[in-house]
Amino acid sequence: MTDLDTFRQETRAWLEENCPQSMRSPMKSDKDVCWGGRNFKFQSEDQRLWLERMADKGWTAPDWPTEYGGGGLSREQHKVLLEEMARIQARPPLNSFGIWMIGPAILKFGSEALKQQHLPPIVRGEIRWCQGYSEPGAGSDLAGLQARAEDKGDHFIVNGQKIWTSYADKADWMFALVRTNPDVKKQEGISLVLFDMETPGVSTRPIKLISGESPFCETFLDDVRVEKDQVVGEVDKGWTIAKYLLTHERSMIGNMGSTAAGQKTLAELAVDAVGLEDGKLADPMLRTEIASWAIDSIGYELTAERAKDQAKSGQGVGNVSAMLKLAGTELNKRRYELLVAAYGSEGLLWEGDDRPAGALPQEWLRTKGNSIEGGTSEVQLNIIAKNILGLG
Amino acid sequence: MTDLDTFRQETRAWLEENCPQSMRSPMKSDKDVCWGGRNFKFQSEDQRLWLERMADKGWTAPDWPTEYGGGGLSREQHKVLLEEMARIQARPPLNSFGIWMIGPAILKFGSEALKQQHLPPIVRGEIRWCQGYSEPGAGSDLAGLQARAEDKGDHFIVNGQKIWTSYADKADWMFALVRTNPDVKKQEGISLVLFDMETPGVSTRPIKLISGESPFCETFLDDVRVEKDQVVGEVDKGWTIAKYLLTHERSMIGNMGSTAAGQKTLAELAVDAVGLEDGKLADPMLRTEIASWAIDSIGYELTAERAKDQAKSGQGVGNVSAMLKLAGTELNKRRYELLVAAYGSEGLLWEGDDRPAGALPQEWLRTKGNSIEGGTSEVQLNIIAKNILGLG
Amino acid sequence: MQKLVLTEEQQMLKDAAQGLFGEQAPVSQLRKLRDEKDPLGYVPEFWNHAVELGLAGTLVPESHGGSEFGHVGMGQVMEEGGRTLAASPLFASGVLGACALILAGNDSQKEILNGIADGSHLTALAIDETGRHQPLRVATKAEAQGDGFVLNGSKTFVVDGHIANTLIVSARTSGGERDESGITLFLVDPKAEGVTVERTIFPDGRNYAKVTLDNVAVGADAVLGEKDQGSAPLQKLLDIGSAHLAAELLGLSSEAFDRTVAYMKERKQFGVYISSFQALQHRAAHMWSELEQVKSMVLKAFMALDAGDEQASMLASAAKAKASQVAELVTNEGVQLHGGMGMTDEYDIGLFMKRARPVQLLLGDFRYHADRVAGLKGF
Amino acid sequence: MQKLVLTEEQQMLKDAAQGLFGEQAPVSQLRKLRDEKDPLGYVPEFWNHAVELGLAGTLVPESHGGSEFGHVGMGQVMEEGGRTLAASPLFASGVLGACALILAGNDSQKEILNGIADGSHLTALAIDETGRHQPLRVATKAEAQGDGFVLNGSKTFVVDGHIANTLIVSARTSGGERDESGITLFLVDPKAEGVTVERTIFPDGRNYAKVTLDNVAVGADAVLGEKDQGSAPLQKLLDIGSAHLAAELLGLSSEAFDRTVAYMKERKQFGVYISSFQALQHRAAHMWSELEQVKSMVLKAFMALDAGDEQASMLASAAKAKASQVAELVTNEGVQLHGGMGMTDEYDIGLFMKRARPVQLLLGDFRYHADRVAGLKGF
Repeated sequence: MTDLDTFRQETRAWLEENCPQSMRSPMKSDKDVCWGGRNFKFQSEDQRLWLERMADKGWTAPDWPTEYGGGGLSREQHKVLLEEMARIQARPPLNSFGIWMIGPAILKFGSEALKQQHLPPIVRGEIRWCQGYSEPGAGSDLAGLQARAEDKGDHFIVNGQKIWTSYADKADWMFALVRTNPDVKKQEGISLVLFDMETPGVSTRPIKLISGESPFCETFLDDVRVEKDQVVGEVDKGWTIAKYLLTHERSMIGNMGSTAAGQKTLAELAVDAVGLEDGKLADPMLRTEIASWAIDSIGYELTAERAKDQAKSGQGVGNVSAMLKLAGTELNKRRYELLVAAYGSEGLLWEGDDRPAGALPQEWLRTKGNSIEGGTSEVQLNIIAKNILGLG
Repeated sequence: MTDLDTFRQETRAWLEENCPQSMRSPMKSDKDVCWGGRNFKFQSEDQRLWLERMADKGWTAPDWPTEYGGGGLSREQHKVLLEEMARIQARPPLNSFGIWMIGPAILKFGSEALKQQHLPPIVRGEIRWCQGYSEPGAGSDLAGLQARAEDKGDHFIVNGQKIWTSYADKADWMFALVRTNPDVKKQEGISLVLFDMETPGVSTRPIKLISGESPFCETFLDDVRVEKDQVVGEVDKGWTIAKYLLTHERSMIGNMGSTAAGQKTLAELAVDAVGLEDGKLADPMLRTEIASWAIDSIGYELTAERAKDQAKSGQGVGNVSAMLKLAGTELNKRRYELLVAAYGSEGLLWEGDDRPAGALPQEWLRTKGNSIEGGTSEVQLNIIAKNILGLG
Repeated sequence: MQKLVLTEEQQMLKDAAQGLFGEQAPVSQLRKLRDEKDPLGYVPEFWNHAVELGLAGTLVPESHGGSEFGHVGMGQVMEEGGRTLAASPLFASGVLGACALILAGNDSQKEILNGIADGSHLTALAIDETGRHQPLRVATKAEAQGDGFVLNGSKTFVVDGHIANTLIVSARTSGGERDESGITLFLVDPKAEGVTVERTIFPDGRNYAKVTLDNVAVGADAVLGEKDQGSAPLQKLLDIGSAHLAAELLGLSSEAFDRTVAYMKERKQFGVYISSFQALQHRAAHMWSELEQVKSMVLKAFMALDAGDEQASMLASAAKAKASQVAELVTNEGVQLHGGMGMTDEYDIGLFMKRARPVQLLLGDFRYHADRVAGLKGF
Repeated sequence: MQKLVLTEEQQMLKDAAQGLFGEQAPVSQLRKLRDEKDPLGYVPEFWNHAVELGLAGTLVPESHGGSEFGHVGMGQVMEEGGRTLAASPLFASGVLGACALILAGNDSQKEILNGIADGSHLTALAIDETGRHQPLRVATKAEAQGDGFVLNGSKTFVVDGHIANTLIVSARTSGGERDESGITLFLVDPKAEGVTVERTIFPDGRNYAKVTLDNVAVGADAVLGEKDQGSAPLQKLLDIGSAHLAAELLGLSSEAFDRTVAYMKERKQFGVYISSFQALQHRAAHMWSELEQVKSMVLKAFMALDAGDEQASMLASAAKAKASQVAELVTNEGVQLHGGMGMTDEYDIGLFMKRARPVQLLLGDFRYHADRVAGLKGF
């Protein structure tokens, strides 16, 4: 028996013993998600237990080093863990921008002190993070950001405004891009800083979206004190880290092109809504469009897979995250337009518990942001044209 | 009876008497077109007679003033003439870039002497003209043309190269844009000049197209002498006339979006090729695309009609020729792609007399030029964005 | 052939409508109705102004108090209403109700037209039974009982159903579920026993209802037109409705486009106005070109309807198809080109998208009408 | 699951093929064959080189002189051949002929594989009878006569038909014109009495033939596979063929795209390189993105075919559909972005468009395969 087989056996046994039964089914709604943080209200004791047990093993961040509370797993072991969790339909113990975004950045660019300070609470789900990148005046032109950090010796005083901060009203700490030097080329005077949302001068206001939901906030920074030891990497060199994080974010959003396991495919939903005639979707025009979508969707999923496989094989395909973000989000938008077409007016019912298509109208509207957030489709096309094709 | 009714009666009677029977059927191929000119070989005595009789009445250019050989007809009379000709399926007596292009420009911008010299031979089909605009280095950037006209006192000496001159190898005279002043803004040093193709130093070379045909030529101008009295309008002011002519040309090419009277529609041809099942085109996917095309085609034809009606009503819609050129040519390209799809391999047969789709492969390839000649689709989009929408 | 331009009178009506909607029913009015979940779903003061201007009776014969001004005229009103997303009973009563009665009503039924023209009587057309428009798919049954009928079934997506004084209901008096013949139109009082009207909420904040008919007894005089022969007038009515919805889509698309172009000229990125980006310019130019096609098609459809042209059905379907397609394009591009701002409820651009989809779906989307155009053209 | 990357051996074969096509069969070779109306339609010296390199036997079992290297490997060769528009019997014999015999041949018939592998025996698949690919639409009849059959009918769009030593013909031995069962595959000697093979000229300058069968007598040993049961192996063969044509389309599209991008970087207009125009940049970026999807789909289809995956048919159809769609996009954009130069025969870019359409149509275009994907996915 190989080491990996042993690891699988042990993991299976541990999960069997430690994953509460109620955590072994797909999440039913956003409410079932565990985000952790100071003010988080657990839905159930099981949810709390499951987080605690996984965090104790470092398996909320399975591939982080054990010295910072992570699981210290190899790539292969990590895969085994995910497979074994999927086997029993175990829910993710923790959703966290700390684990997805700022953690990896601190690991790669942060000082030892920052790692010691921030990584363990992230792993344990004690501190919930939010991202302060975009500003009202700087959307696609992220490097044009204006939030100003004035050097006051041992600290900065930050003034400015951030927008599109996911759940800023619920987060404990923010990682934010600020301008520490206004006198150089715009990319060269940016720093990535960390601060507690309870710092005086930080306030947030939720933004209501066209879908009616408010997952994002505006955040106002008025004379906010940020200690100098809370700069990730070097002062003025934050743009490199920002680009690293953006690529990361792109891949996450780009994943939207995929139909998640267990989710019904567009075609299946359309068959539910429209029905079959002689084995074919009853509306031939809609069938044409859905077939075309299905083909593109196969292409997208295989390309995402190929990109991963190529990266693993060391055959770098370069800047593919831009392409996957572009293709995935456009595909997701088409998917929802086609769903609206398939369900017709029944798919537009805005309220009510027994809607045939559930929250489709809200979801449909939400997808419109996919090609804007994390770099617009236009920005991705620019990146492909310039960085990959050398057009300019 | 109104004057117009009288005119109609007289016209009908005259046509009845003077239009040879063999000229009263649709043209079967390009060979039936009468282009006139010094070296033109009439297909038949009827063809010659028909041109001569129409030219005698000035009806080859019905709305030109009689003093230059034109018909002197009012807009309403002109329409009646066309209707009466259509009634008996009379063929156009003359196809002529002289009548379509340079004639109107001379009428609008030329000196009295130029009108006297050039318009009557155009009306009579004695002189065939070609257009010298584009150059190998200046495609969309027409104003960037390099053909140089050096001032030699009473004449210019022209050196340069023209491309995409339709039938230059068969034409008698050329109207060409040349640079008379290289030291000013590029649009301000251009003149429109006329010269005989038999002038020493003029030579032509047909360009073979992807369709295998050669309707265009390259024209080489080596020390070609052009008299100063052969400048249309003022020296260095040719760009205004060029723009006038381009708008004119755009409208002509844009017309391609229409299905000519008597021509089978795309849908009818597709039904011929693919067949019906339960009254619907047998391939539902193709049917979807053809329905979409048919709808766009209705939109295009109605928009062309509306633009004309608005112009007549004095409700100018401005720069619509760019939009019609864009929409019409893109529609024509789609039409031919769909025809190829409908006929399948039988539609790609390159040679032979009994091809089910005739010269479809050549026609299909020829349409690819529609969105390039007379200003590319990209140029039309630029024009709409800048001139109509004020984007810049 | 009639020229594809507005007459002076039509242009005057368009200008008047533009003034009315701009002043009395701006986009902020719809927003308020939506936010407050206004039970009526429109502002009576505005409706009174519209009625005073004669808009409700634009299609109603002069003998019944209307101006009989024709579809081209009414279409201008619909288009201008689309520009401000104005909520009112104009379409349900002034277009569908008026034309249903004109097409199929007997003299006594036509008395309702007077109420439509003076704004006091509201109607609603209850035909769809599933989420997708299929006017021949009628499962609602009307069984003979005595001199009259008993109706059973349910209808959905009934525009202004919950405020209507009269429901116009399609029901099957014979034939199978998708047969063309056997459909009969009925005038039903929503207050009659067995009728339930439930308002449903849609993304556009406008009025649609579910109507349930549970053993609803109606008299013989409730039949609108001939028994079993309702399909023909209904189809004509749907042609008319489709053309007017196309006009509304044209108006809302044009406004969404204008706002987007204006935004491009004021929004800076990378130190320049985004209107200077050629890729965006070309997309805007394409949209403008598409809108021009819609404009021509909508106008022609109305002229054909007014002239009783045999091509009217085909032209109405073509106009609705194209208007739907272009509305989807323009509202999607509108949000995208507004960037993050486009995603906020604060900006109006999203409201145009949320209005566009229901109108696209109402009386058949692009696919429905493209299929119909193909059918009418014999392929 | 197998990784979506080439093995070292597959990459080596790809590199070797690239070298061979680049040196021995550049685009100028196809141009020459076309201009001279070469009766053979390919250059024997080049074919000999390809055979020496083992390309003809890539799919042939080792026992018959091939390398049995699989579809992924052969697909790399097809893709590289697409880049230079190389004309050769590789597809008709090395792919279709070889796989038809492997799938359905008896031991004696499989002897032909040796000739395929050593390049001496050429085959052609004669199945289509109309301009559009409908493999079940078989009107050609094979009637029993003695021990054998008599064939009557005609076939069109037969790749390399006029140079084949053996024709593989589908004919109906029972059932109606579109029935799935009742189709039988036959090996027919083109020199047999009653067989007429007429070469037809296509825009791509490649070899297609019309084949007429007029009372052609064949023996029982001419049946390839089981009588009446030809559909199943034929469909498998068509899956394989479709995947390889998708690879060729990928190659030609990639090359057309590369040439277009290169042209954008060298062509100046308005004093700047046209590569600086954002509208063109975005179109190029979109095409690149589309080509990446095609690349993944083609590779996956081959892997599925090699693995005998049950999804192989669906993946092959999806790949052919997408590759066809993208080839149409890229070749059209290629000509457009070359401007007037793109319209001249002198420039190569037009040749890619002229090759693309026949390959798109061959064994079914986008519509055919999109319909099939939908069918296989149950909608």
